[in-house]
Amino acid sequence: MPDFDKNAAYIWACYALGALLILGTTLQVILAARAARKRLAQLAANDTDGA
Amino acid sequence: MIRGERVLFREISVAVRAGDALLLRGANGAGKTTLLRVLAGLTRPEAGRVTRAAAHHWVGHREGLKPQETPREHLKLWTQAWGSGAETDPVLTRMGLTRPADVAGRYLSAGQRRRTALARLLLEDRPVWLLDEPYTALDADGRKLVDDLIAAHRAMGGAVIAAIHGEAGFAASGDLTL
Amino acid sequence: MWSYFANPHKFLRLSDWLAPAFYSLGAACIAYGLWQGLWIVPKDEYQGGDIMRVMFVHVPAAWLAMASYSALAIASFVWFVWRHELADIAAKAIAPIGAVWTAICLSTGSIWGKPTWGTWWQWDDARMMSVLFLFFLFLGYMALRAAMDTRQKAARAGAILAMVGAINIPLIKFSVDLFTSLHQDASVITADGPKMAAVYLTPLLVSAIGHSLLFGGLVMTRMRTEIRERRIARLRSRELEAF
Amino acid sequence: MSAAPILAAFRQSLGEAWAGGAGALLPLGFLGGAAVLVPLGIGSDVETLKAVGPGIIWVALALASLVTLERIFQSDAEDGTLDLWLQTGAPVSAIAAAKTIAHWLSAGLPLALFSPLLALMFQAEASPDLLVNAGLYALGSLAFFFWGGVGAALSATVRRGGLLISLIALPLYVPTAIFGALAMSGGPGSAGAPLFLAASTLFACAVAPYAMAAALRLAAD
Repeated sequence: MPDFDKNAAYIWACYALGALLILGTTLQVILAARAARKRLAQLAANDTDGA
Repeated sequence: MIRGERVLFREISVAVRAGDALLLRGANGAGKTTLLRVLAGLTRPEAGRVTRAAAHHWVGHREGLKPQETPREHLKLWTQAWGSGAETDPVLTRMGLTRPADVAGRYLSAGQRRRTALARLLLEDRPVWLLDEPYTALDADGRKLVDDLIAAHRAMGGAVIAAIHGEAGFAASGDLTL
Repeated sequence: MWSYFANPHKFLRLSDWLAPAFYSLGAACIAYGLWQGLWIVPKDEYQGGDIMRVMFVHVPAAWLAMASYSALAIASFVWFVWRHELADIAAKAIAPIGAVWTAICLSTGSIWGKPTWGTWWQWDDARMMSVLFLFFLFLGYMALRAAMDTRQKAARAGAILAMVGAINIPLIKFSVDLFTSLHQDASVITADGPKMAAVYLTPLLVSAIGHSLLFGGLVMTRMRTEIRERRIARLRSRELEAF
Repeated sequence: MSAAPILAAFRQSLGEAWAGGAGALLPLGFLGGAAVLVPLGIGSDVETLKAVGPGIIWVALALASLVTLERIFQSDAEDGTLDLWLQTGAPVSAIAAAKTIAHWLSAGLPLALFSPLLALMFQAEASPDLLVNAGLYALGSLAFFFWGGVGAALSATVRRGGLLISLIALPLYVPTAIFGALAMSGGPGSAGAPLFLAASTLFACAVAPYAMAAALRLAAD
């Protein structure tokens, strides 16, 4: 771990916050993408059953 | 025409000539109102276009009467807005609105509000009338009045396109079922 | 050219490999920027010591906050003029992601401000103020879209608002600059511009590229999701009509 | 094309704004009420009140515009009047502008004219400057009404659209608020501020009607 001067807490807070927001967003986006893909696949399967 | 994800209708062509009365028919939600709004230029069709050779009157299912407006004020306002210079008193008499002429819209009955909206048809002579459920809330007298207005309008060479759910009191020259 | 990109199928095929590429390249760039920023780069005594290391998150976020609103405005304009559905899908996908980076910019700026200015919020800093109003524009855009009952209406209302916002941004920026210039020249964050030493500039640029790539990847994934959501909605309504 | 539909829309909106007999009294009461709360909240120190007074009046004007604008296009969309205005053949932007100006005349302008009295309550010295300030308030509030009108037109079909209008309009109010407050500060740089205020109001008058027109067509669609 690098050693910072008196403002270490602020620096880590910034990086932690940035990481948290970016990773959280990425996670949400990927989960939503997966859910949509699954639902579409399901619907498409039902569709061909009915046809 | 697409509403939300629903395709209401495609490839419809509507044309009316002088003296015609076209009835739009169809179940609730079939798109009668939407088609009328497309014809009036209020709703933009997804594809296609409307060619209007003549001016039109619009009476939708919402009357366009403000709660604080009296029938007399309403007719005055639209005479002014359209620059038609029509006299409002004869129109009020014709529509049976003499008594409530100075009563604010919020105190009028639904039928009186509808009569006020229909009264706009007489303020200016326009060849095409677009009517969305003109009989709504009207008593037998009122329905007769609508039929008379339409008959007179057609006799003078006007055309009517109306969405009517039940029986129409006039002989239509054409039906369009959606 | 537009009609090529406006085709959702082509977009799906293109983004199928492009989005993962953006993710991996972006992650690599951000990792390099982090490593340089936290371990390698020497601290700058003129910039308040180690605290200036915050710039490797803050500055890319600020750049993306502005770039994402521009992208939103351009997508809205393209949709408004040519009505390509994909442009609307892009606008819808950009807004929340742009808002996230704007929030990162605001919060890191605020944390940077505490040790340098002694306050969490500096009303006299034009950049912070402008970014704050940008954030509000994003929020308004998303709230308006959410309030509309069909996707066509959401698209039209959103496009109108995004364009109104875009033509107002120069005026907002100018007024905020005027407001702050009269109080004091408080901008400690002078980390921009080529006057910076190359030791800082290179990692900063790499970080900014990394954030942009990640942003691009996320937008593409969200667009793919939205395309699928719209297909789902279409299939659902077709099923409903079959009843 | 004639100006008749535009004049009629203006007249109808004036009537609507004054309906119920309250007219300008309602927003005036709102402005007074909001402003009077401030000294209760921050104390009655003369110097403090003198410093915040002009700003409080700007905030009250912005709030008053948002409160009055909530219904101007929404009621038209609900009762079908909007459909009629869209079919008059007159430019929709002109009709939207006429309606906005009518509401400004019955809510914004009276507030601005009333502002010297409030300024006195906020310990300002009685001087002709207060009248100049009233003019600046009038000018700035016109921009508030136009930008607020864009928000109102966009949320015309949204239930509980009032909150949405505020969120949409807030960033658009920024230049007016800054130039307006600056023009009254008397500090450095305040000399050019009235011109900037006028320019930003002009910009609002030029741009907002087109956005309102597009939004109103959407509301009727």
